[in-house]
Amino acid sequence: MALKRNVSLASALRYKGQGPMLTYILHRIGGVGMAVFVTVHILASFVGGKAGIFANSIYENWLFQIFIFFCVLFHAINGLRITISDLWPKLIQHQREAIWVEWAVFLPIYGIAVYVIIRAALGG
Amino acid sequence: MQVTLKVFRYNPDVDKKWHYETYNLDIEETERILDLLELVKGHYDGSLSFRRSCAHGVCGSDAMRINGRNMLACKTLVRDVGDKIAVEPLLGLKVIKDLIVDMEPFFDNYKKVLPYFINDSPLPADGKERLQSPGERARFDDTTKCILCAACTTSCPSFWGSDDYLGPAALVAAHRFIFDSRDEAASERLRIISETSGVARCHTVYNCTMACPRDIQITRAIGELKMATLTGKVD
Amino acid sequence: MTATKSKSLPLAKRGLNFEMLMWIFTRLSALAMYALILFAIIGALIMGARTQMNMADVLRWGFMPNLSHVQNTNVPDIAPWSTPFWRAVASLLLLVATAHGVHGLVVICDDYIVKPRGRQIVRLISIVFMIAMIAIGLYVVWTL
Amino acid sequence: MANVHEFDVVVVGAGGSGLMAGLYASRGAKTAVISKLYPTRSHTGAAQGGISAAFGNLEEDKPEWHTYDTVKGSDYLGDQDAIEFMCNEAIDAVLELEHMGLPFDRTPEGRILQRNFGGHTNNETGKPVRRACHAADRTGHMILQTLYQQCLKNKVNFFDEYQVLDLLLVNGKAAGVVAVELATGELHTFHAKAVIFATGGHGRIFEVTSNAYAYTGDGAAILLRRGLPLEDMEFFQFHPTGIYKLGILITEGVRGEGGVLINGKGERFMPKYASHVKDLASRDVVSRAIYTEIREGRGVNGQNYVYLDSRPESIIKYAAEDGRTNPDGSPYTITAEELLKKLPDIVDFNRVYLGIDPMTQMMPIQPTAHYTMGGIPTNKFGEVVIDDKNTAFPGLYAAGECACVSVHGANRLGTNSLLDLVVFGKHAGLRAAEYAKQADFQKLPDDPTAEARAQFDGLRNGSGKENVFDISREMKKVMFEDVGIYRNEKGMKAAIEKIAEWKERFKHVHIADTGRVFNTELLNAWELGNMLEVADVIAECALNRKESRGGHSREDFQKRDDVNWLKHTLAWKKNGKTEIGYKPVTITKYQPKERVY
Ligand SMILES: Cc1cc2nc3c(=O)[nH]c(=O)nc-3n(C[C@H](O)[C@H](O)[C@H](O)COP(=O)(O)OP(=O)(O)OC[C@H]3O[C@@H](n4cnc5c(N)ncnc54)[C@H](O)[C@@H]3O)c2cc1C
Ligand code: HEM
Ligand code: SF4
Ligand code: F3S
Ligand code: FES
Repeated sequence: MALKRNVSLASALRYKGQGPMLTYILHRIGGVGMAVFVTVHILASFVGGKAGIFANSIYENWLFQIFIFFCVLFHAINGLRITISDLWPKLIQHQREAIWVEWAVFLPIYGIAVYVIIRAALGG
Repeated sequence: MQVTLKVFRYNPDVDKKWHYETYNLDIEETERILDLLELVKGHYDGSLSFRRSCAHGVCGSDAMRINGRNMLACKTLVRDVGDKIAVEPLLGLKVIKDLIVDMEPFFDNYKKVLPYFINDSPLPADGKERLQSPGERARFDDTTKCILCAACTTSCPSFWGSDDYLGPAALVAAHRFIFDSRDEAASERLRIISETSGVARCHTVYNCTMACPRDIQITRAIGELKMATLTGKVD
Repeated sequence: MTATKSKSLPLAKRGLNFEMLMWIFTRLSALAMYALILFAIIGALIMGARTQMNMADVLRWGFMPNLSHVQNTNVPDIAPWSTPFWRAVASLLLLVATAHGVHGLVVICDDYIVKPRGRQIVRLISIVFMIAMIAIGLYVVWTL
Repeated sequence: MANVHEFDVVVVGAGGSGLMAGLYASRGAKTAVISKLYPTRSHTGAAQGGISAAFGNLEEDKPEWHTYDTVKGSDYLGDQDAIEFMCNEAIDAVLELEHMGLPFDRTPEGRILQRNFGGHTNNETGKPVRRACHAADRTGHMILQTLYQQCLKNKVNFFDEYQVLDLLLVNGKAAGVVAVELATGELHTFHAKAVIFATGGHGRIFEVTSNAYAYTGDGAAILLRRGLPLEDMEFFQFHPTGIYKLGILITEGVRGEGGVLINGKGERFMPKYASHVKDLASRDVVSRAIYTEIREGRGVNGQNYVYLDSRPESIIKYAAEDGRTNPDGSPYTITAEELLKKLPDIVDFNRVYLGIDPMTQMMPIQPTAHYTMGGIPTNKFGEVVIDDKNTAFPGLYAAGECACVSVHGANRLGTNSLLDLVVFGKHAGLRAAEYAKQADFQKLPDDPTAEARAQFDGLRNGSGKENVFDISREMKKVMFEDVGIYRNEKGMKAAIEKIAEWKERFKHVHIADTGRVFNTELLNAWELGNMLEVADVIAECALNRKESRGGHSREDFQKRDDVNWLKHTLAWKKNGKTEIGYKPVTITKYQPKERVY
């Protein structure tokens, strides 16, 4: 009897892929995160009332803001990288550099945003 | 030099569950991981099983996870990985015994992309070779190097998800023929690889490219295939 | 030896299918979203957001140029923000983003759900879901 | 009976020769190809340099020259009818590969590109000629892949990872084979009208070798056990350029592109040994030259290796010295970039295994056990022959490295093996299918797997004191030293005694693994048994041949002796003893003469 082929989440995450594997995971988290957020947001605006207020209180939570801003920003920047290299496959040979650039763009923006959010949270 | 070698063990004839076995070995840093496995098999436990043949990275038998990454045991030296070495079977294929996995789904996927030269037109009048310029030959050189070791496919998260994804190795084979100026079945292959199980399932994770012991630019090849399915340009 | 001739297969022969159309749609919609968001942000800045809104508010508007996203700001006159033009831009963004996002979820499901039947169900659910979201979204955009 | 399969033709081995045979046999008969490795893992994939055919795409060349070079390369031991046949078929054979899609490198005109290789010359000028068709330094890989792909296209039946253990002979005819399915450990009987052996060589009996772990001489040993003879087993080729200690091959193509051998004193030494073609002399000559240098103390740092220099500036320097030119007559030059394109894998091997860059550093090399010239005697149609009159054994065929046609005689020229696979693989396949059409199935013995099972049981039931790994290591060492490049009576006698001793110890090996699934320990032990069998025959035949010829060089009989030894050796195993007989060499056009390069 052979062992099943199933790859557990733990062993999948233990695989030592490099930069691009990490960005792929984060991109996926970001995409799903946004999809869920957008859905809830639209529904909340639609329903209004108590549910709407409850939903809004979630958005205003600073932890949630840090998370959703991560989703949006990372997904957008990484999505742009993917789009560019997909439309011009020749650029794929520069993927290492592309990942560096991506982080170089993402980190400062995200860092400032987190700082602002936390400051607002502490201040408010 | 002293190394510890941790090996994934599973013998279906006696074990219910898999486990790790650790061996302390005294070896040279220029030895291959394959040499260590041979040493363990020879002197510590003869039942340790793994595939190997050529011992220099050209037959594709011994792809496995070494310190968490797919590599060929015969093309990885101790000095490349350090003195703590963990060896595990490939992910996403059934483990039959120890480091041996069931390769059938891998080869089945390979066979799906019509991985053979197709040209039913008459041969050149002189009966000689079909002409091909060095440039045309170079176009698909990279993907002719594949030794079907499965290091790429089993490093791909999409394949881990489900083995109906053709996987990078099969796509590499498709690339090798689609971009061969002499081949005439590019359209059939493009149709096959644009199914749900095909190129659309590649999320440019690059694990394949980084695992490939033949240094094939797999992600790039898949990228070219994606564009070819859309534009129909195959040169 | 003659120079390499360029080779292109006609559409009918290679049978371009839904999967790859959606693949390219995902990329193009990504670019479109960038364009729309940028457009909305520039619009906001022209409409005077520089002095009356903070960065977060501008971004919020950018990601969805919808009236509700400016209501809590210091903009004195919200009329220019709720013209049919901006409602149309918002609708476009909504359409593109929902299609992109829902298809993205389908792609993720495809990675784990393999049986043709399962995939059919996923597609069915997502189409229903997408239509519902678009309908609700449009209602919100045009009535608020 | 469980696990009995019926096929008209069964091919054992899925390397270049087995696949070619399978492809052709399956066109006329129901065929199965059985292999202990996945077909694409076969050692044909390791072949680097090229496959020869006298196309003359770059300069004048003709099949007659190819024939003569091969005869001369074989040190006149090759059968000239077969050699002529092969060299004439070469052009069509290589074209057929091209038509199957094999991606050869190309000339600017779009034709197949060719390069120089040792021993291949223009017979009029004596200069090296570009005859080796190649795809970078991966020619064998491309051949193996292409043939496997064509087999898939033609829906050939494969039994992958089935190891053949025994050959069934009934009423003096082939009746099938017995194989173990590695994944389950079950024995299967393949009932067949015709059986083709294409199991490759047995270089793993030597310590330093370019050969795969799978090269354990299974085919040869199985036939030997069944009472059939082997031919010319004393002739084993040592390739001059293997990576020091590891034995990994550095193709002759490196020298074909202009690389030269350098000894510990920094001198190029090949001109001393082969004044015409120098570094491109045939392999036995070059290997002996390297060993002579080493023995006379001119190895690098007093060690037993020398350098292969492929740095572009050296290549250009020595090419100018030799007056080497491009086809258009201009002086020969090469850049690092071009070299990298032509020899990418060689560069890679050096980087991975030695950590050096052959564009700026010299490669440490040493001769490495490489190719089995001898083997299962066949005629040029791949039919196994069993005596000095070339009587064919009905239904039994062999092709590729395990066979001895003999086109390679006492020494094989580089690139001729791949050619051998394609040409004789094809004919063996055709013949077998033809035979199967008119032949009947032989009735299987009552218990066809008995013999194979007995061998396994024997291994499992010994006293369990001995270690397979140790015996095998000792064998490799002794064989490499005493039955290697240089041989003498004393060394070989000692080796034979040791082999007998190991065989005794082998009866008591320890098999820890009691399982059925992928019991690689048991199979490795079984393979060691084959290697011991083959090593024994090699040593006996080598001791018996009292002359030096091609790959067989004796210190105590340094001259070639055409009067007494211009004949093939045949060796049988009878009651555990090696019996030796002879077979005449077929000589048609070329009378033996002294061999100078
Ligand atoms: C490193 C290297 C480089 C070379 N370069 C060149 C070159 O440039 N030019 C050239 O002409 N020649 C070259 N050669 C020689 C040539 O490649 C080989 O002689 C040739 O490939 C042998 O092919 P084959 O078909 O006989 O055997 P292989 O390709 O080795 O196939 C043997 C097959 O038999 C199967 N098998 C073995 N035993 C069993 C069993 N018991 N049961 C079932 N199956 C079994 C194996 O699985 C395998 O499929 C080179 C050889 C080496 C080692
Ligand atoms: C500027 C904005 C955006 C860009 C540039 C962008 C880009 C991309 C790209 C290129 C992909 C394909 C990834 C792949 O195939 O591997 C993708 C996937 C996805 N996107 Fe977006 N996207 C954007 C906005 C959104 C929004 C607003 C949502 C949610 C509603 C979303 C949800 C998703 C989802 C769920 C996926 C699938 C993730 C996966 O396959 O791993 N995206 N995005
Ligand atoms: S593409 Fe590379 S990693 Fe994948 S099977 Fe081929 S050689 Fe192995
Ligand atoms: S790892 Fe997988 S997702 Fe694509 S880039 Fe490689 S096939
Ligand atoms: S043993 Fe052949 S690739 Fe490692």
